[in-house]
Amino acid sequence: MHLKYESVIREALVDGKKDYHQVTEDICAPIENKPTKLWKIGFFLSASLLLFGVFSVGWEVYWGTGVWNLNRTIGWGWDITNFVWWVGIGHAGTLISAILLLFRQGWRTGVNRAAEAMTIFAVMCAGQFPIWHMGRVWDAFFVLPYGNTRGPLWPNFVSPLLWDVFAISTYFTVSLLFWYSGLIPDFATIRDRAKTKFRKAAYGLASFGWAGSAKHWQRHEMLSLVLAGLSTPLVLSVHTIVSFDFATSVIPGWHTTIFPPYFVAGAVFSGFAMVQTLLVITRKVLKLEDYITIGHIEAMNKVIVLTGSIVGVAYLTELFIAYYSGVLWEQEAFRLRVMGPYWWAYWAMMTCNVVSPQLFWFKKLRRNIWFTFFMSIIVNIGMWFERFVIIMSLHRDYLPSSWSYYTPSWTEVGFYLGSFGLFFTCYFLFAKYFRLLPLRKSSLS
Amino acid sequence: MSVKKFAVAVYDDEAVLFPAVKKVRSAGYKIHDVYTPFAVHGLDVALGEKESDLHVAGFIYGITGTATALGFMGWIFTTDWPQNFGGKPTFPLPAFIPIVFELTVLFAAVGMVLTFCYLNQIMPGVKKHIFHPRQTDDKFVMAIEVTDENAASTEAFLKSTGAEETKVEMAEADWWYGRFDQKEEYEIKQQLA
Amino acid sequence: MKSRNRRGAAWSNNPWLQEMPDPITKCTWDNYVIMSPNRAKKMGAELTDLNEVDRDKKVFSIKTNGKEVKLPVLVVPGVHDDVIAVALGYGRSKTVGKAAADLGVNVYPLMGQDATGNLSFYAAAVDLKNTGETYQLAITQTHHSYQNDRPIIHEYSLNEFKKDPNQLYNKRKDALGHYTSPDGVVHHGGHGDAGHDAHGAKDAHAAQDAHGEAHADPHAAAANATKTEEDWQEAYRKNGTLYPNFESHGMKWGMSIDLNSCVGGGSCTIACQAENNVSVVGKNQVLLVHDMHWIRIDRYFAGDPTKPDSIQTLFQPMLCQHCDNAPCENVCPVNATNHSSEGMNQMAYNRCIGTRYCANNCPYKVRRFNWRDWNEADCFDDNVYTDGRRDDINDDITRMVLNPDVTVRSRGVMEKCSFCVQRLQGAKATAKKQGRLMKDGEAKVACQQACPTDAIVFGNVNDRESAIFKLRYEDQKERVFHVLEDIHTLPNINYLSKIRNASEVMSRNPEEASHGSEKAHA
Amino acid sequence: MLNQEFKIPAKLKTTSLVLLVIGLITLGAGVATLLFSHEVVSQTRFWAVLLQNSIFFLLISLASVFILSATSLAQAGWIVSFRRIPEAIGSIVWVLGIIAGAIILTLIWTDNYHIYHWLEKGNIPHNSLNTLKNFFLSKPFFSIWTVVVIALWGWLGVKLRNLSVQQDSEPKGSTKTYWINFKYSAGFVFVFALTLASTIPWLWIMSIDSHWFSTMFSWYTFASSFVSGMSMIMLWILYTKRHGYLDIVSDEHIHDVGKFMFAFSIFWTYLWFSQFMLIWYANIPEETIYFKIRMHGPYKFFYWLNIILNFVCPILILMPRPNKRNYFVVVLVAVLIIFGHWIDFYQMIMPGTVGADWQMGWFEIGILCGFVGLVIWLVANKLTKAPMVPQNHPFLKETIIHIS
Repeated sequence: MHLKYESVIREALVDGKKDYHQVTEDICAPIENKPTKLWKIGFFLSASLLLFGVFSVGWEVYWGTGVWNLNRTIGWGWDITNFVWWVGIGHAGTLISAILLLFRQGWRTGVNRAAEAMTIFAVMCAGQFPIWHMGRVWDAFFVLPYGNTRGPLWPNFVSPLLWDVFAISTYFTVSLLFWYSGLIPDFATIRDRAKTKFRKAAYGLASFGWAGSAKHWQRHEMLSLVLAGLSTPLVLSVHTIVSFDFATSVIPGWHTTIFPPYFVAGAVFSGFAMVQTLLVITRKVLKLEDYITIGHIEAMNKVIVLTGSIVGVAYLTELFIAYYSGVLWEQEAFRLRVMGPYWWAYWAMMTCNVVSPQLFWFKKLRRNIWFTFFMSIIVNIGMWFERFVIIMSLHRDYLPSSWSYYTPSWTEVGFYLGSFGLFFTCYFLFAKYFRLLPLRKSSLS
Repeated sequence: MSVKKFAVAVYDDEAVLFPAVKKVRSAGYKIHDVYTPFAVHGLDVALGEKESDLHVAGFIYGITGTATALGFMGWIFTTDWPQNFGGKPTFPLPAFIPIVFELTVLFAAVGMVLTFCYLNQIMPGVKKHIFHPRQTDDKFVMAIEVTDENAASTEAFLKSTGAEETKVEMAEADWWYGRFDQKEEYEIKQQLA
Repeated sequence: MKSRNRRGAAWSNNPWLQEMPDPITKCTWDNYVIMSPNRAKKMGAELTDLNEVDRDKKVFSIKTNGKEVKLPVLVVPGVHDDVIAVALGYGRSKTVGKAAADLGVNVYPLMGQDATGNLSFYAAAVDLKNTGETYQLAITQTHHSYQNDRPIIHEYSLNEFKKDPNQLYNKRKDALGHYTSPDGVVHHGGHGDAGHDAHGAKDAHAAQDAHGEAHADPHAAAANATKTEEDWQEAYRKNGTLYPNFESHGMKWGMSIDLNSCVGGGSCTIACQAENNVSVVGKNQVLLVHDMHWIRIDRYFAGDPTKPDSIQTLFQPMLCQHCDNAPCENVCPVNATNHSSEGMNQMAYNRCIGTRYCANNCPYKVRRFNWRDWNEADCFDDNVYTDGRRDDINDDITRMVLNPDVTVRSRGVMEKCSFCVQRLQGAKATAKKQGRLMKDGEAKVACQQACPTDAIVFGNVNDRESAIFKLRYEDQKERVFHVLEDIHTLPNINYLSKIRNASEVMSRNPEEASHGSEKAHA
Repeated sequence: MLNQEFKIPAKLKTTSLVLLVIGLITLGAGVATLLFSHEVVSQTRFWAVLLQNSIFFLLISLASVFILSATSLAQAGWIVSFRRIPEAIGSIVWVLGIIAGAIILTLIWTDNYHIYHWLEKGNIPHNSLNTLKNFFLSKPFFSIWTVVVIALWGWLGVKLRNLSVQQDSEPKGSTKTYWINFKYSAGFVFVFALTLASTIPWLWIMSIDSHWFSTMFSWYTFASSFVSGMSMIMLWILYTKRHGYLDIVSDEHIHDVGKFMFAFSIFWTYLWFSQFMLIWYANIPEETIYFKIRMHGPYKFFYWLNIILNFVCPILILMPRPNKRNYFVVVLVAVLIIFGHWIDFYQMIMPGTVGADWQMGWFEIGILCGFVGLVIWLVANKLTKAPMVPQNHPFLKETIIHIS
């Protein structure tokens, strides 16, 4: 029997006195009860958005990428902005599960399952964009290194986009494995509590026949630990590789060596913000206030202010080094960012990402639910603008003759909205049919 | 695969479980298994289980991934079809690193999960005997294989270790293909008895 | 009122010509009024930063000779403050054909007669009024200055050039010579007449002091090796990089474009379009900046827009530079673009999946994407005619204009200048069939052939007897430069500097004049 | 046992003093033969070596202040058992800061353009492109910022330790000083972001290659100094433990510090690789020239040595769990890491200063010895001034029963 001593400084991770059974009851309640009205409305709205997204994408595939307002100078716009944005959001889950597991941060248990699920859905959304942004999406399989009849025709392993293919698919697979292997025992719980035949059969399949044997638990612990160890560098690598899409190029404003860690910090920043958005809603709707406590929210807010500040230092570094470099192209790229045609995006980014998170230095605000909710949305708006600002470095690069401007068309907006539809549809289903919180001893103090 | 008889003890706290395991083992009983709703730290040691070598398997899978990626890309770029992209070297090692890393992780993770499932003999469609419906909720269940002769005495002994509830039942000790919503023959028999 | 027309609209139904940007205004598919910035400012149609972004142009009504037409205004520096100009030949009816129908406004009614009864191409009294309406003009280039200090074009006045013909050559040698040492140790003794060694070298002093002149040392020897006039460019090519050097044996195609000879007429653009089956996209698509021309002519103004007399115009034909270290080639995920052993950057259309990454990463922005199905060549039926006017290139008859030697590209693939590879292969094959070596000048690219002023020279650079070799390394070597050569893309196209017969070069900013070479280095 | 006080073992005292004396003798010999040599390259070598060592040892000591602040802010309990060691190291930052500052300011005010090329008139032309650079790399700004930063670092290093010591004499259960410490830690992290994570490496190191620039540079320098700082803490823990102190530090703590060394070696490699690969890939000469001299030029050996010592060795050796708990292995890796990053700093500074004429001779090694001796002597003395374990830290109990 190991006693987990906690210092007086620490807060309880679960509020109220609960025994194990009570915890199970609470957590399983949303699954076993009928869906609420709120859930139904939310699900319906998300599904409608998803349908609109499908229509927008269908329109684009039929008529050609030309229905997007991208042009000869600006080859990427909302498509890749949204891709990077969603991938960034998709970093929080695995990060929370993996890095915080390695750092043995107890508070992670309150949030990790939802965050992992969010990761999977966000990566699913992210993956849509580079696929549908292709001019000939029906040939998308060309990126795979498959044996073919056209002679030794292989993809180009030097291309950062191909790295993306490997990175995103690996990340998706490993996150899925990590998440699912954690869910197996939870499914077993639901299975054994199930009253209906169908539930018993379905969760029986999903639980892989898990019975909770001691030896299995031992392997399970080992598996989680090693997967966490693998996921940690994997998480870093994914956004690093996404940043390589830009940083390997010769385009001023894209080619910056600080991009890899700065993208990762930004990803954690936006990912945590998205987790906050979801948690604040979920704990309210599913009445899980005892498990997702103010303490959890505050800890997340601390990570947000930290990563926000890192991102802020990176912005200033970029700006400073551009002027320090004495390179005309760099200086112009950054001058145009600050006061060019897209100045509003730059300043939106600065306000949302650098200035406003600093308010979290105040404990009162850090622990205020509504303020947290508000900030979590602000941060994600800011992070969207960050990617937009970076990609729009294209609008004015070396030769002034090619300078251009870009605003999205309805199909691009529709695609983006559709990705929200996909995300929330998945999330609603998940919250209803999967266990939102894992049952772990460490979640009890 | 055979149905055997088990003496089953149900505990409602780890604090009772650990001394019970110790007592049962020192009394010379061979514990079939202990089922817990969550990983209980140190239980494997108490049961005398060896540490798992799963991570070693993971390492080997990882190295395989590294070698596959490097070998495959190296072969394509230098032997199968060398080409000139932007003047990059024929073996552009720095540009291989990202994919090498990803495949290392992918191989290690997928390999380990498959190995995990194989070792635990779990997969969709697999069914195992659940001794107590709350063993995945909040109860700790210990099962000891017994014969008709010592069933009663074992049960009594288990009772003495602080078990909240004890019983003797027939159970399939291993796994089989089946559905959790259907009762197996031996379970129905047991219920009737 | 002055007029400019396309042969009085005789060929107005030719979509190639309609889509060819006007050499000065860079506008397509329309006619419009041009006026000077001063007048525009007075009349509320000034050229602002927003004007570049916003394609909505102000519509003015023009009244003269008792007739009135309404036309959008384009502000063009260099126009006399009291002159406006409109092109004739627009506003045709549908009978003229699909392409020209309903384009622009017919301004023939505005023309009066002169004393001899001939049609007068100008009118003295014109009533000009801002109608408050707007109209969208499809313009392919919206920024009009090369920002003076962007080192993408080099101009000198004749006097400057006479005084020191090697000014550009030395400037380049100073900037690039910095990267010519094989081990990265920069030795300053290397180049002689660098003026002051301002942009020099991080490591220069220590190294110089360390070795002195007498010090015999392999590094110093290497530096000395780059001392000779011809070698520093080669040394920059080999050592200004972390990559190995790919030698081109046999052919190595190269092109030289003389900025002095180029008059911006655009025949290269059309010749290329005809040769290579480059699609016409229509006005709406040009408005979306989806133009497809493989070779475009960048037009820049220098001087003070408020002083029409100070305006100098410059044309720079821009096409794929066939870089030996091409940023576009690396990034294609599917190998659709790579480098040939003859120094060409080549596209495999079949393999392209249309990620547009190459175009983004092209510093010259010369890659062109098939945004739509211009040629009914993809697998979706009937998805061509959605946006109004189109050329009739997909008629059975007009399709016969297509060059059978060149693929028609489908939607979703990237394309760009191929150096007319079909012609080069043809010329090589002919020579081979006849069992001889190909002679210089046998392989001509379309733009070169069409250029009325012979501004374009093309050939095999490995052939020391070729015109391109002589031009580049002997005759005009002091005028040679590559665009953006400081980023080591190693273009196979070079330009020859513009030498103006003027006392002053307006594009030169004062700082550039005083600091000269540092700029290039930076 | 918890209130044990450190007494410097005689051997340590002798060793440190011997090393210190070697350093001083080398310095003296260096002044005589190098500084007053008529060859510029010898003078440059003299200054470059001093610069490298003083900055390196200053930054790896500063890493201790950073780890203290970071763990305080993260409310990490595990570090408390050996907190006094980073505290001691952190509180000598001011001494090393004065040494480094003196060397740097001497270089600046004697216009030593063989080290800092921008000091030479005309090397960075005064034009609109370089306005900011001309201000940033100007003597007044450079000097003022250097002095301010060293003062802040030194003061906060001492302050964090003093607060912790002050806590020892407070009543049990009082968390007042804990929260004050928390606030100072936040302050330090803020200062750190504006100095080591940005401006200082640009000024002190990157400006040596005065035309070259990389936005990653400061973070990369930080990673280098942080992982070696962690290794230095590890060496002290094991040394004091061997001599009977810090018995509350269990294998679990050693394992944790080992994990830090492992993880941050990977982190360093990650930053190193990102910076290198991006420059390699884009292949723009004004950036690649930095690696040209290091990869293809006279520093080829150090280029590879750097990767082997700082990436290959730690990752291979520290990966298996038992190795992170094996004191011998851990000490070996710690020494390799510290030496490796010393080499890392060597290859940051030398190519831009002595160029092709690098040497790794008596002067380099002697000065290294001197600094090692100095750091040992200062830290050991500092350790004697307070109990080896914080007496009243709220996490003390947690750290004692710490399990992984």
